[in-house]
Order: sequence, then C-alpha cells, then structure tokens
Amino acid sequence: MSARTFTAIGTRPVRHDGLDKVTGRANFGADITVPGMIFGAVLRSPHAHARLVSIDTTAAEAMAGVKAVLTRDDIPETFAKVVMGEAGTIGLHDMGDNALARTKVLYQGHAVAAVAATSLDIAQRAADRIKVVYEVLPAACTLDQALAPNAPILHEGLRTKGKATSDADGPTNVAMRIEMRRGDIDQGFGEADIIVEDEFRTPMVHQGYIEPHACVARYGEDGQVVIWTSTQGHFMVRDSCAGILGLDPAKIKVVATEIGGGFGGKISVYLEPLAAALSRKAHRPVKMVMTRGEVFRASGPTSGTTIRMKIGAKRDGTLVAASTTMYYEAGAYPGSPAGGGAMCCFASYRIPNFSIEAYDVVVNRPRVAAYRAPGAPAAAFATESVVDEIARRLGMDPLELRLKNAVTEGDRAPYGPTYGPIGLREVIETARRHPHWQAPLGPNQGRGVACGFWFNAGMASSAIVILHGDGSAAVVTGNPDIGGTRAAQALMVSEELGIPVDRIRPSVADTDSIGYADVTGGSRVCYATGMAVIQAAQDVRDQLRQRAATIWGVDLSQVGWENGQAVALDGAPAQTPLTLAELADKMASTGGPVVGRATVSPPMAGPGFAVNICDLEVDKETGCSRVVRYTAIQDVGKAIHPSFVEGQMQGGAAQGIGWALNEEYVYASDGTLQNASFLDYRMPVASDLPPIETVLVEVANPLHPYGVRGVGEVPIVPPLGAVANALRDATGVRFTELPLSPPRVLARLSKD
Amino acid sequence: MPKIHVRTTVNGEPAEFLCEPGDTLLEALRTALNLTGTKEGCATGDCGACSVLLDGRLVPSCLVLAAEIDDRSVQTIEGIAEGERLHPVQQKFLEHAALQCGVCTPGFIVAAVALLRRQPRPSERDVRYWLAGNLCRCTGYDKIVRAVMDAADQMIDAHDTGKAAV
Amino acid sequence: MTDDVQTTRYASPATIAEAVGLLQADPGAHVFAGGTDLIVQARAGRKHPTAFVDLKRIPELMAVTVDRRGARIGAAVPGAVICEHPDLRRVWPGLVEAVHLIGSAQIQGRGSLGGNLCNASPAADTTCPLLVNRARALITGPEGERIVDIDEFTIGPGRTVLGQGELLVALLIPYPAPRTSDAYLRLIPRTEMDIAVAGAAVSVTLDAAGTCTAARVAIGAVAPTARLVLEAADALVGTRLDPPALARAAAAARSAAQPIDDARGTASYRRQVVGVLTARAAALAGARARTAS
Amino acid sequence: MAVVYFPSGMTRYTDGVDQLHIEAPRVRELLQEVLARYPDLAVMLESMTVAVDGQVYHHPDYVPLTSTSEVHLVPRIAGGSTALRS
Repeated sequence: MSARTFTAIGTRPVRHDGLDKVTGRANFGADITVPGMIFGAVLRSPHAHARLVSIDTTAAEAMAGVKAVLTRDDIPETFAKVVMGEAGTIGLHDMGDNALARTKVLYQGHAVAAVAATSLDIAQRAADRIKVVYEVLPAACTLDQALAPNAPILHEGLRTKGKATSDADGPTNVAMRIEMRRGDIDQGFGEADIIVEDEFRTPMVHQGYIEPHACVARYGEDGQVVIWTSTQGHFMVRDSCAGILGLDPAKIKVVATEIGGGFGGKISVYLEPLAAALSRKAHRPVKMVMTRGEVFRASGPTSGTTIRMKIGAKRDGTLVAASTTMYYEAGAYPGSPAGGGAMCCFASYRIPNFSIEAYDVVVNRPRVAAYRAPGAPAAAFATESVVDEIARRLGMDPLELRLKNAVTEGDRAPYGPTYGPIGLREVIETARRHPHWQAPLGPNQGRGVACGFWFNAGMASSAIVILHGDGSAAVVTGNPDIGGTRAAQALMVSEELGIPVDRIRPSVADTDSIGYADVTGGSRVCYATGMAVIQAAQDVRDQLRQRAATIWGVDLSQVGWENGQAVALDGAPAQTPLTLAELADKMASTGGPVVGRATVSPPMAGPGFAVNICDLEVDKETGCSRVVRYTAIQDVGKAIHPSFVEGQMQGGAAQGIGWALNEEYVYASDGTLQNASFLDYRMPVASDLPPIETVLVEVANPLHPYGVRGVGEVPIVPPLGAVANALRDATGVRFTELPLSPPRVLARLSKD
Repeated sequence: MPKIHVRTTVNGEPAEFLCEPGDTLLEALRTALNLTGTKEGCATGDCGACSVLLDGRLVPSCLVLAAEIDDRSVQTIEGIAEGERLHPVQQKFLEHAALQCGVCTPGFIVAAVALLRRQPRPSERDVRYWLAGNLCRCTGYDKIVRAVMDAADQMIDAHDTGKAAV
Repeated sequence: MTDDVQTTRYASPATIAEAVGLLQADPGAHVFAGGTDLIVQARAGRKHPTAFVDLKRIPELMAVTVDRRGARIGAAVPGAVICEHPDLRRVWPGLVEAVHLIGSAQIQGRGSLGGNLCNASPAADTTCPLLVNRARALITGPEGERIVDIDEFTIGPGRTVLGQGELLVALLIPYPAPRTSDAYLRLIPRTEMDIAVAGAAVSVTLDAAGTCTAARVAIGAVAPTARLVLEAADALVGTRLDPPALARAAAAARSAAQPIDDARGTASYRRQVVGVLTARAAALAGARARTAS
Repeated sequence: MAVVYFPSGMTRYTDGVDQLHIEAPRVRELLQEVLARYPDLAVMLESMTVAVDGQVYHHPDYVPLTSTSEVHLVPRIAGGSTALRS
C-alpha cells in the first residue's frame, strides 16, 4: 500500500442528511403515517417462565374500535432460515417464537398477543382484556440458576452442541460449547514465574438506543406487503418476515426509515411480523411503536457473563500460558456471542499455550441480540484485568508489558488464521507517547489502560452511482446509515470522479430499488459497502472513458483517466482532455445515461485494535467514581470522514464507560425487571463524562482500495478494562464484578 | 366525553386542534399538528428527546398535557431556524458532526437554544449540566458540547459586531 | 391509561375556591402543577385520575414573595423559577440546591416545589431542606385554611395530611436568624438525572465567634419519610463544626436511618452514606453561614 | 495439496487428527472430502465458517484453493446459533 495521497478522502464535509436532522424533518420509524392507518399494541407475559395454557380474546374483540387480535394461532410455526449478519444463516423458528410465544413464555415481557385498533389507547386497553391462563413454571433467571443441577429447563429438546464427552447428555440449558486450544497449558503454566487467576462477572446490559423500535406495515388486498421500519437491515427484515409469516418474499417490500441508533439491537425483527399479520387481519395499515419499558424488557440486551481467567507470565513479562472458562447468557433462545468472546479474549497477545472453553447458556431473560463487538467487551474486561494485575505484580509499566506481547503481522490469531498488517503495536506506542500517559494524577485518582480488538465483517453489499447530465451524481446503497456512512460514500465517489462532495447525493434505497445488502453491523459499511461504492464509481469512470473513445474515434484502451478528466494516452492522437462535466453533458449523444453499478461480498476486513487510557477519581467515602480524563487511540486503517470515525470512538467509549460504572439489568427474585426506564437504567449523561480525546492511527488495510478498516465496534471493547484498571490504581483494590457502582465499591473499600 | 378545543401559537403561527384530556403536548404535536420533529424516547421525562419551549421555558413535552397550552405559545425544533437561515446552534451541530443517528438532535438543539438565551457565555461545565437531561447514545456528548460552545462564541461575536444576533 | 368507565376531564380553575369546589365534587380528581409525577403515574396506570385539575392559573399558587418575615412560595411555582429567584438563592441556598437537583433542566421547567412535596416520595429532594428551614404548609379546603408544620405534612410514602377536597397553596419559610445558612447534598450514582439514594439537609446558625448556636438536620431516602434527627443537630450545637462534631452528627444520622434495599441501593450503603452526606452538608452550611449577612 | 487445520474442539471427531492435506479445487470440495472422512463433524460444521490463507470468509463454498492454501475452521462470530449451512 504505497502512501497514497487523497483529495476528498480525509476531509470533513457536512453530512448530507444533516440538515433534515437539525431541523426535525428527518423521518424515523415512529414518524411515518399512512392513509387509513390504525395502531397496534402488544400483550406481554408478566411471568419469567410459564406454559401458555389458553388465550381468550373474545372480550378484546368485542371492544368498539378493535379491528384485529393476533395470537399464536395466526402465525404458522416455521423452520425457514435467513442470512443474519455475522451469525451467517440462522433459523427463524426462535425469532418467530420470540415475536409471539407459541407454547411457553420464556421471559417477563415475552409477547403473547397483539391488538390493532383505531387508537393506541383502545388497542392498549383491549390488550389488557385478553384473558391468558398461564401455568407458571420455576424460572432460571441467572447463569448460576440455569447451570445448577436439575435447573428448570427452558427448551426440552435442547442438547449441547459441541458437548464435551464427559458432559452428561439429556435436557440442558447449555445450547453450545466452544473449545479452542493451542500448545500445552500445563507445560506453559509450569514455566510461569507468576500466575494470576480470577473470576469476572459482567451484568446484562442494553444497547440503549434512544429511538424505540417502530414500524408501519400495510398488507394490501392483493397480498402485496409494504413495511416501513427503523432497522439496521431492511433486506433481513424482508426475508425474516417472509419466513416467519410463511409469505412469498417477492410480495414484500421494506423501506428503511432513518434509524435512531441500533448498535446491533436492530438486527432482528420484533414488531414487523406482528404489524404485517395484524394488517392482514384488519385490512388496514398498522403502526406499532414500543414503549421504553418494552424496549428494555423485550428487546436487545447483551449477555451477562461469568468468566474465569488464568494467565501465567515470565518475570520479564512474557505471557506463556492462559486458560479461560466463559459462560454467556443467551436469554430465552440459544444465540449468545460466546463464540465472539472465545475468539477475542486472547486476540491481542501472543500466548503460545492456551485453552478456551465458552458456553452459550439459555436463561429466562429477553432473547440476547448483538451489541457492538458482541461478546468481546466482557472477554476483554477479564483478560485486560488479569494482564494489568500481572504487570502490577511484576512492577512493569502496563503498556510495556502489553507491547512486549502484542501480536503483529504473521502471528497466528487464537481463532486460527495468521494476521495480515495490523496496528496494535503502533497504537500502544502512540499511547506511550501521548501527553495523557505522562500527565500527573490528582488526589484519589487512578489511571488504567486496556487494549481492544474486533474482526470487522465483510459480507455482501450493492451500490449504484448515477451520473446526471449536469455533472452531479447520486450514490445509492442498501445499508441504513447510523453513523455518517452516506457522507463517507459521497467522499468516495468524489475521490474517484472528482465531483465536489456537495454535488453528490447519497441515499439508502428500499428492497425494490437496490441490490441485496447484508445488515449494517459488524463495522462493515464503510469497508464492504464502501468497496462497492468505489467500484461503482470506477464503473462510471470506465463508461466515460468509452464515451471519450467514441468522441475521439479511438479504442478504449487508448483513453486514460486523470484527475477528473478523460485523457488520450500516448500512442493515441493528441486530444485536449474531456472533463467529466463535458462527457456528462454529451451523455445522450454518446450512448445514453451513465449508471455505474457494483456488488461485493468480501471476506472479513482487516482486524482493528485500540488502546484506551482512563483517569478515574474516586470518592472513597461514598464509593462514587467519575471519569476525569479519557483518551481513545485506535488503528482505523484509513479515516474516510475523520469526524465520524472520532464519533464512533467517542460513542463506543461512552457506552463502555456506562457498562463499567452504572449500567445493569436489575432483576427481582421472581424474574421481573426492576429498572426498565431511562431513570433507573443509568446510562452516562453529558455531565458524567469529560471530553473524550481521540487519536486516529492509520495502518492501511491491504484488503481495501483506500486501506479502510472497520471502526464501529472496536471502541466499546477497551473501556470496561480501562475503567476497572483505573479503579484498581486509585483504590489498590481489584474489582472483578461490574458495574463498579457506588454501593459495590464502598462495600469493598470499607471491608479492607 | 367531548374533546377539548385548544387554540394556541406554535412556532409563531396560530394553531388549533382537538385533544383528549389525557393527551400530552408531545402526542398533540406529533399527531394533531403533524410536527414530528419532536421525538419520543421514553414518555417519562428522562431522555429530553421531546424538549420544546413553552412560553420560552424549556420543558419535556411528554409531561405537559395538550390541554394546558390553550392561549400559550410553543416553540419546537421546526421553529428554531428562520426561513432559510439556520440558528447558529443548528449550523454548529452540522459543522462539528455533533450528531450521528440524529434522533436526539432536535431535543439537544432546543435545549441548547434555551441555554444560550439565558446564559450567553456558558462554561463547558454549565453546558454539560444543562444538557444532562438530554440522553445521547451515539456521540459520547463530546462534539455536542463543542458545537454549543462554538455557537455561543459565534453569537457573542455577531452580537458584538452589531450583526443581527438571533 | 384512562379506564373507559370513568372518562377523564381537564380543568384549569382560576381561583382557589373554584379548585376546592372541583376537588370536593369529584373525589377522583387530581391536582397538578408540573405533572412530572402525576402524568407519568397516570400513563403507567398507577393512578386513574377522573380529572386533571391544573393549578397554574391560580395567582396565589404561582407567586413568590420574600420579605423580612420570610418566604412564601406558591405550591405550583416551577423549580426553574425558584432557582432563578435572587432572594431565595441568597437566603436559602440549600433549598434552592435541592430544587435544582430534581431532574433535568426540562423537568425543572415544569416540576414544582409543592408537587414534589405532595408526591411524598421517601427520596423527595425538597422535604429535607424544608424541614431544616422550619417551613410550614399553607393548606386550604372546604373548611377554609390551615397551616401545618412540614414534619407533619408527609405521613408515609405517597401519603400526606391533605384531606379530601384540600390542596396545598404555598410553602411559608420563616426568615432565618443572622449568620444562618443551609445546604442539601444527595448521593446519586451519576452526576444528574437520578432519584436520591440518600439525602441530607443541614441548617446552622453561628455566633460572631463562629460557634454553632442552633442547628437542624434532616435525612432523606433512608426512611418512609424524610425526618429530622435531633441528636445530629445536638452534636453540632456548641461546636465550631470541627471534624469530631461532624463525625458525631454523622453517627447520629446513621443510627436514625431505617433504609431499605431496592434497585437503587442497598440498606447498608444508604446508612453509611447518609452519615457522610450529613457531615459534608453541615460543613457546607457552616461555611455559608460564616459569610451569610 | 491444501492443508486444513481442525481446532481442538473438533479433533475428538477426527480420531485426534488436527490437520489434513487434501487435494481440492475449492473449499466446497475440501469440506465434502472432510465430511466423507469424518461424518460426525457435520453438526459442528454448522456453526463454523472457513478462513483461507488468513482471510475469514462468510460464504466460503466457492473460494478457490491452491496447492499451498492454509484452511482454518473458525467459529462464526455472532454467537453459536443453530445455523444450518444453506
């Protein structure tokens, strides 16, 4: 990758969709209204685990204004499959059962029935009149309960995939066991001068997007369905709804509205199948919007975890052996990110001997969904805490020890393949030189560091670049844009064709208007969709070269392209170059409109690494801690729009800090969620955080024409460890359970 | 129960609508008046996405009854810009990339405009504590605070040099 | 939200008499000013008001006056107005601090001192400062007006002394003696937007030499209602608010607390922290009293 | 002959073999050969994907192999859901 100089890439234009967002004109899921629209509400289970004995909807159906009532009888059981982001092809049976319970309710908030009525108020009151007879069952709400001998079993037919030969067969709550080994850990730990081992626990937390799930579905008389929805992947919504409802996908069109945050939580369907089914019964379009309480109880969370971590090192800081046993809550159905955690936990370090066991465990809590680098934050919290403890006990600079063991190009990743060019060493060296690392600390303050890794997905994307006669262009893709990828795509088209960025209109098209696109997730949109956009722009360029060849009457091979103009290559008769504008103006006469198109399905992008430095001030009399300084340093390959790369790093750091300090699902013993509101689910507010300094390191990723790596998910991986290590530095006490809430911190400090 | 007939002023223009006694101002704005720029994030006054100015005072419109605004005046995000001219806070949010998904942006802009009207020279701490009632999950608040501080500076400069201050 | 049998009404009486008449005629009616508690509870189905009685058009409930005798704060006055009132800020900084802590800038644009008091949450931020400042509640109803000390106003979680048809008109706070000031501190995990896990208000009066001649201490969120702690006050009187005195006041506050475990904090944590807050609030009130005119 | 590495969790189904040289033009044929030799691997393969020469593929079936290709079997990232290879 020669150090290429760019013209548009790396600049910071105002994002094209910004004006609508700062004036309130942007349309999110709940902003859509359609003629004849009525409103849907969901009846949800009050019990964490119960058999659905009977559902009597007569009282609800009798209410004035009620147009349709939906129960399990209205939705066929399905065993269809759909491609679902990084999870690859997954079965829809569980997602369908989660959308509307069939035989059992598996968590408080599990959908049992739905009503559509002429007003939301009537729909809600009608839902309350549905009489459901539950046979309440004992619940397994925590990992310990689910793993205990003769624990209540959520799925009778479930057997552990990848079961160790020694494990018993028969009903279990362990859906999957993943094992990864290398070398000989007994020999490795034998050589170690120091071994640190601890058990780490992280709570179930939520992505916390400010926009609740919302959609409108219109089931037409001719079986044609249109769904407007806030989602990270409207092609996935189309296929999932078709599979769950037993409809022909060719009859479904999905329009992606602006999305008010997702972070992985909007990569599955909750309301869309219900709205479509209600619309079919009511013969009216149906709008459904979750309340904030429903968002917490019935969507999105990521796994709470219990991770035992043991690492051995030589006196000089060389890591020689590591072993870990990891348990991830899957929620009501198999599918926790135990695999992601297993693959990430040692991804930053060269460890010759390791053993990893990871378990995917179902519990009577909401079905887990992806949350930004799924599985990695909890795993890194354990690894980075133990590595930090080793450095402390060896009296070594924590960055020094990490640099000594940091993986580099040619090392074999714990999950198998060797690393290509990666930037972990550059990132750690940048951290050591950063003024924050040398800055003095105040009283009751501590400093912590941690590394973070994520794979960054590839997957399938499509792009179209339309050239207008006036020389302006439009770029169209199928990936909903949360963090500014439309602006990045415009920059790429500008870089390739020399059109000013503000004369390029980026947009996200519906499932009828653009080629297939995998979900927006896995930090893939700038990488993979960007690759398609670049190729589509190059397609326009090559078509314009052909148009110049036509005008000059020469062969295409004799026409080149330099800084926005078709040029006659040497060997061809000399010609004054034809600018893009001139060629665009002559489009009609040289062959008609020019539309560039490209589709890609690249392998995984180059991995991204980061190091975070956190200064924490602790009030030792109350246990309250405040982040007083925070620096995030990350290898981003090539920053297309630096402001939005910084935004990903700052947003991920804030989510990680919240996860470390105050966020948790608080359950009562009967399996009911106690803090399903933004008042008591304590996400960081503006006054909780300092400015978050960002440093963008650019180690080019050879797999992308501009060197781009995915940047969206790495930022949330280091903060849990960085904050915990800072608290250790400030108090002298190693805390191994998150969140590091004031009651937990004070209880431990006053014990010593 | 007959609906309530409300006559009010929204963004400087007379407006009237019918509402139920229990309807909130947020619901009236988004349905009766079709002004969907004000967003609902929680409906319990904890996220700030529904912030509006009621007789010039910053309030959560999800905790105001629609019936209350009879002959009072409401300013929403749709009324912050003046025709083609964006308010400096709106302009700085764009320049600083102080928004990503944008669902919290209307609430932040209305809250920031309210702050700068009562405190033209806020410190960073003032800005962060005033905006603590507006939740954002995408940005980590950094660029939002910078955008508001920059808007304050620009408005002071404009005021000092006699240009039309907003 | 509303039960379809009783349909809700909205009323905004212009006079106290009209309001009292409405309440007497309809036992299911609920008065509100900011509505930041009532509207949330009604939408969640925890309350089923048959009528929302908006008090904000009644002048007496929206007025704030401060004179030699003290302050009269209308029950419906929004927190933001209280926080901007120069005299209230100067004379009762602790009370203004508590009002300023309730929720966000948005919430303070709506939520009222009277509403916070009548919602009677064990963790209410305004009850403690009102207690230490000897505030009294001016109540009116079918039988006319009566005045009640604040420590008799709240009976238990969500319950006050107000009878059927009665409403809170204003808070009456006596003008403090010279060299008197107050402070309110609370423990919340974040820096804003939380319900108090524990709270403590202290008012102290100093003599010219800086010795504490009078004190009142109240603790919140650690018992069914906020409560005065006489032993804590006694620990301060006669001292220069030195560390040992503050420690004794803290210990007294801890032993007077009867905290519970809940989603927001453990009982042992609340007990330990309410002592820390008492000591710190006393020190802050003392510092303010030394400079109070 | 491409070489395929089996992660430790799979060697129990491959009689302890942790790597295998196989002549195959593409990943599809390589996996067919692997399954022919070790049918019990079918269940495990469902939730795995394939890396060839350091590149982890989401849809590996038609990735070409050379005589020096290194093939690793890798767990899918977002959780071990019960995905059936389509």
